[in-house]
Amino acid sequence: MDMNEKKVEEKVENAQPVEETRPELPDTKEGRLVREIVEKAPYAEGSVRRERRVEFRVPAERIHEFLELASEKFEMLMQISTVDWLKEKEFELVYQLWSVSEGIHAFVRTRIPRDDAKLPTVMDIWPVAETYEREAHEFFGIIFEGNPRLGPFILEPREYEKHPLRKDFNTIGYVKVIYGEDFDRYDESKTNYVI
Amino acid sequence: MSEMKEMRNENDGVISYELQEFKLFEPLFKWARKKSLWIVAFCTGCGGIEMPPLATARYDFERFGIMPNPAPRMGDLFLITGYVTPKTLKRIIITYEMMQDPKYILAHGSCPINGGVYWDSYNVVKQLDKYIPIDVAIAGCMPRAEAVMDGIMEIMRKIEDGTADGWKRYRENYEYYRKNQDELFGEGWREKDARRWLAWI
Amino acid sequence: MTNIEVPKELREEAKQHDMYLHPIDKDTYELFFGPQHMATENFSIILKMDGNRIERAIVNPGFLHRGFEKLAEQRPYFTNIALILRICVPESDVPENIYSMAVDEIVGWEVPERAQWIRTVVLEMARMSAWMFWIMGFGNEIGLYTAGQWAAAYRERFMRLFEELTGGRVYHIYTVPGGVRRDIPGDKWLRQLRDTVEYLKGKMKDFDEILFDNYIMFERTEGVGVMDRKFALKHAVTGPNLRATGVPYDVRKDDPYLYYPELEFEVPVLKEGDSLARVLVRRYEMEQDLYILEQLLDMGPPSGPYMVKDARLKALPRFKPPKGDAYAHVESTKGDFGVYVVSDGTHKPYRAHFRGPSQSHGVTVLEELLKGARLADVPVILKTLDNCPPDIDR
Amino acid sequence: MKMKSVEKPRVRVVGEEKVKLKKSFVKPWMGIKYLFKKPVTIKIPFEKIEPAPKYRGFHTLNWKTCVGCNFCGQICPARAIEMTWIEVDGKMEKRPHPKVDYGRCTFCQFCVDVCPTGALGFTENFYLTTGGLEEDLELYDWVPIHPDKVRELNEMFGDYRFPVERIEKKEDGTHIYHLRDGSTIEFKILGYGLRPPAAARPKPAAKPAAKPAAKPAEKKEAPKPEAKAEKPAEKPAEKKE
Repeated sequence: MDMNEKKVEEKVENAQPVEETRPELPDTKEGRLVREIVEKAPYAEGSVRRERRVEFRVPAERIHEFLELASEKFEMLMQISTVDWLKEKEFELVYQLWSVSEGIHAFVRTRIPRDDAKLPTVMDIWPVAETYEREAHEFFGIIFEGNPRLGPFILEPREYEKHPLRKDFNTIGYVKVIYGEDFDRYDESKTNYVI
Repeated sequence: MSEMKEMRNENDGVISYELQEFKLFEPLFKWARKKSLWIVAFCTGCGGIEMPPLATARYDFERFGIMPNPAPRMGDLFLITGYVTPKTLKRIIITYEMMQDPKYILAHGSCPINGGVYWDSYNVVKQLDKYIPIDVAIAGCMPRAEAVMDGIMEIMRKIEDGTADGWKRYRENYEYYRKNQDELFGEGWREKDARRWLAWI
Repeated sequence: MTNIEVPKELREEAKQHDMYLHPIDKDTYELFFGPQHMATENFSIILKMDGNRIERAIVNPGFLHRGFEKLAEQRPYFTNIALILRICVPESDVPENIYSMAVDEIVGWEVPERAQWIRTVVLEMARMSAWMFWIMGFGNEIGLYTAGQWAAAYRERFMRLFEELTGGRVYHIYTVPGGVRRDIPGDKWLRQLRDTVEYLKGKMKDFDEILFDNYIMFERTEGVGVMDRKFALKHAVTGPNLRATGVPYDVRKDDPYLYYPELEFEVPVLKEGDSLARVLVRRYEMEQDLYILEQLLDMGPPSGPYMVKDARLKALPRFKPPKGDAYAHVESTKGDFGVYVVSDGTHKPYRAHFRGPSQSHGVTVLEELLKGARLADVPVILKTLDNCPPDIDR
Repeated sequence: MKMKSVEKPRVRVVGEEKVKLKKSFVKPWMGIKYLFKKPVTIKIPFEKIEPAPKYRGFHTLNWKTCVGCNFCGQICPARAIEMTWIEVDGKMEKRPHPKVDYGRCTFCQFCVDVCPTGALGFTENFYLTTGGLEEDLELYDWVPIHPDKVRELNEMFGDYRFPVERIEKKEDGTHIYHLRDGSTIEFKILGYGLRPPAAARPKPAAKPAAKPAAKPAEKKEAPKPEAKAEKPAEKPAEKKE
């Protein structure tokens, strides 16, 4: 995973000159939009991925502030994707925003520590975030402060406590415990598989 | 499995399902059961998508007197149309127990037999026949509509033979099934969970 | 077997537990809608009723949860195609396509023209068959069974075409990263497709007559489940439901993919935002899809390979894309269907997160729209939102 | 993804004037004309429709050309395939053959796509209906048989049923496939996995190289879940080819 860290650093290095010397951003609608938002929110790093895809990196403590600002341009919150970087002991949350007026998709990335996973809710900006946050809470155990409905949603209480989408959740071990060792009806050692 | 067989031997001849007075009419009853299979309209997985073509003009299983019916009390045939999650299985068991005897189960596809593509999923029941008895299983993922029709024909044939005895097995080996269900859901799940859905429990 | 006497203390406890209370002395009561109900398809809503009006609705999904995202992390890239398409059963090509598009973007593959053409045709056919499925469900919910019978029969034509093209009836497992798995079976198949499109174009008039012009349909849907533009945007409503509130957002127009930039079609928009508007928008899109298929057939499949040429594809189970992530989305009949794939350079995806349109339609939007609705409107609202529970559960 | 630039707006937004309809009492009655049309129903026990050519049905396997490389087992999303060591007429097959579990299989046929020698194939057969008892469900787990035999059976019966009617299992691992035409295929399953099974090891004199490695390898395989256990196992297969 250290490779990945390097990559992140590289990206940050790429992004920083972009921030300081503005002309680095391409003079397209994406570039103009990123520039406009980064001017208002200097704590965020913005970059253009490709046509119709932009990317922001925001520190976790200012995520609500940033999303409130971004919601003027990006009307819709499509999804909150959580990535569990186990080796870095961090959760990466990617807020997928879509701008209907501009036709641009934005990734707003933020990282929070794995053992103290807390974030402010964005329900007040986009009410639909309630569902996404309930889901992220259920599968990863992230606590969104201010969301009243966190709890078992899709899963039943037994699985809910395990937060099954975390990387340290051992699926096959759990399956053997719950559904019995003989879940292989024709049980043989099947260890030589990719899956 | 061995436990099951022992139990069956113990109970042999103890429970009788046919009323002795009407024994003469038993072939007539079998014919009537065969020709009026009502399906409990409870689609439990991907296979539910093959139900509409079966029920409508193209395959039209109403030709055989089969009809989807929302009320489990009037149902004869329970189609397990695909994988079953524990959350659904609770409802399936309650619905199955609400159905009147005789009742039959047709399991679709790979998933109820041995887990299917979800063999390592934490939320899919692997072998359904541990929890409720299956009368007929059909292969496929998903089974084609023709294969489902074939399964229904097989059930009809079995009803005529008297070999569609899943409901008898469920009665005779109730302890076995109940034990497995309790192992999966935890003791007292009926009292805890099912009372939410069913006022009279 | 279920004759269990409820002890008194349990009844007391149930009374404290206000969600599952069944008081008889009050006017309000609880109603469990689903999962054993034809309209909900494995999806349950707890309705707090006041007479015939719904005071509050609580959505209870999760009957179809299989943990796709966990399973996708445990399987190699190509193998995942056989798995993730089960997320959206009525149009199983959509998850295949978005996943393939995302992986293509991570790898940086230029998908051959022919494969792009085939993918576009497959997506449009999937849309058509999903429309037919929707007509069937919707017709049945409002009591117009004839339209449903027809639609289910017409859908079989597309099923047959899919079967010949892909080898599968419902689950096609056809689009893979880098292209498609099989070539078009020949000119006969194209002719059959054109025949089907022509045939359905003729049938659209009959559908209009029996369903969309029908007085009963208007009465059942007009003014039911109204949402406005602002509400729709805040709740991330997409697809026909959004277009029925006056926002002309269509992924095929605003974030074009595959062959769509070369195609000509119309995006219908209505302002009312009620169930009727949603139905009419869908009806118009159906016509447009037939028109798109016709255009694609007029263009004809471009020549060339149908799969990208790459040495890495020789060892298919161990195919490793570079590190990176990508988001891809397409317009499905239900709305904007997206996926976010993260690759960490190994042969399995690090994370694949799906965004089903029903995640917003089926939970917050449904709960809001059901407030104050009548009980008989529940199936209408469910079907006009085109809620698909597996999207929510995954 | 290649993105083509859009020169002129090909996509138009249309509003009420085109989309709106007028409600009507009379028009629904036009559906009556369908009373006089031919029904689309397929009357199944009497009529039948053929599955499309190359419909993804049950597998076939040419035992002669199968090299036991386990590519099929690796690509399988359901882990339905396991390599099986088989003894036919008292002679052990040189390489293991895949055994397919239809309680797992999703009929994606990725296994057929990756098969390097084309030994694994598929037919259009898709009917397999059994009872729900444990012994009935054993039919769902088989080593596929030769495509020619399946085709012969299809021609004989004219339907697309599973070629095997009953699988008889004996204590010593002998499996007898009772095919639909009454003929039988008899073989003995010695063991599973990529390494030759312990019981059969004295027998294959053709493979002295694998002999010493076999025993420790088998023990090692169990704890190691992934790549490491695989690589040594794959290589001999490639060398053989």
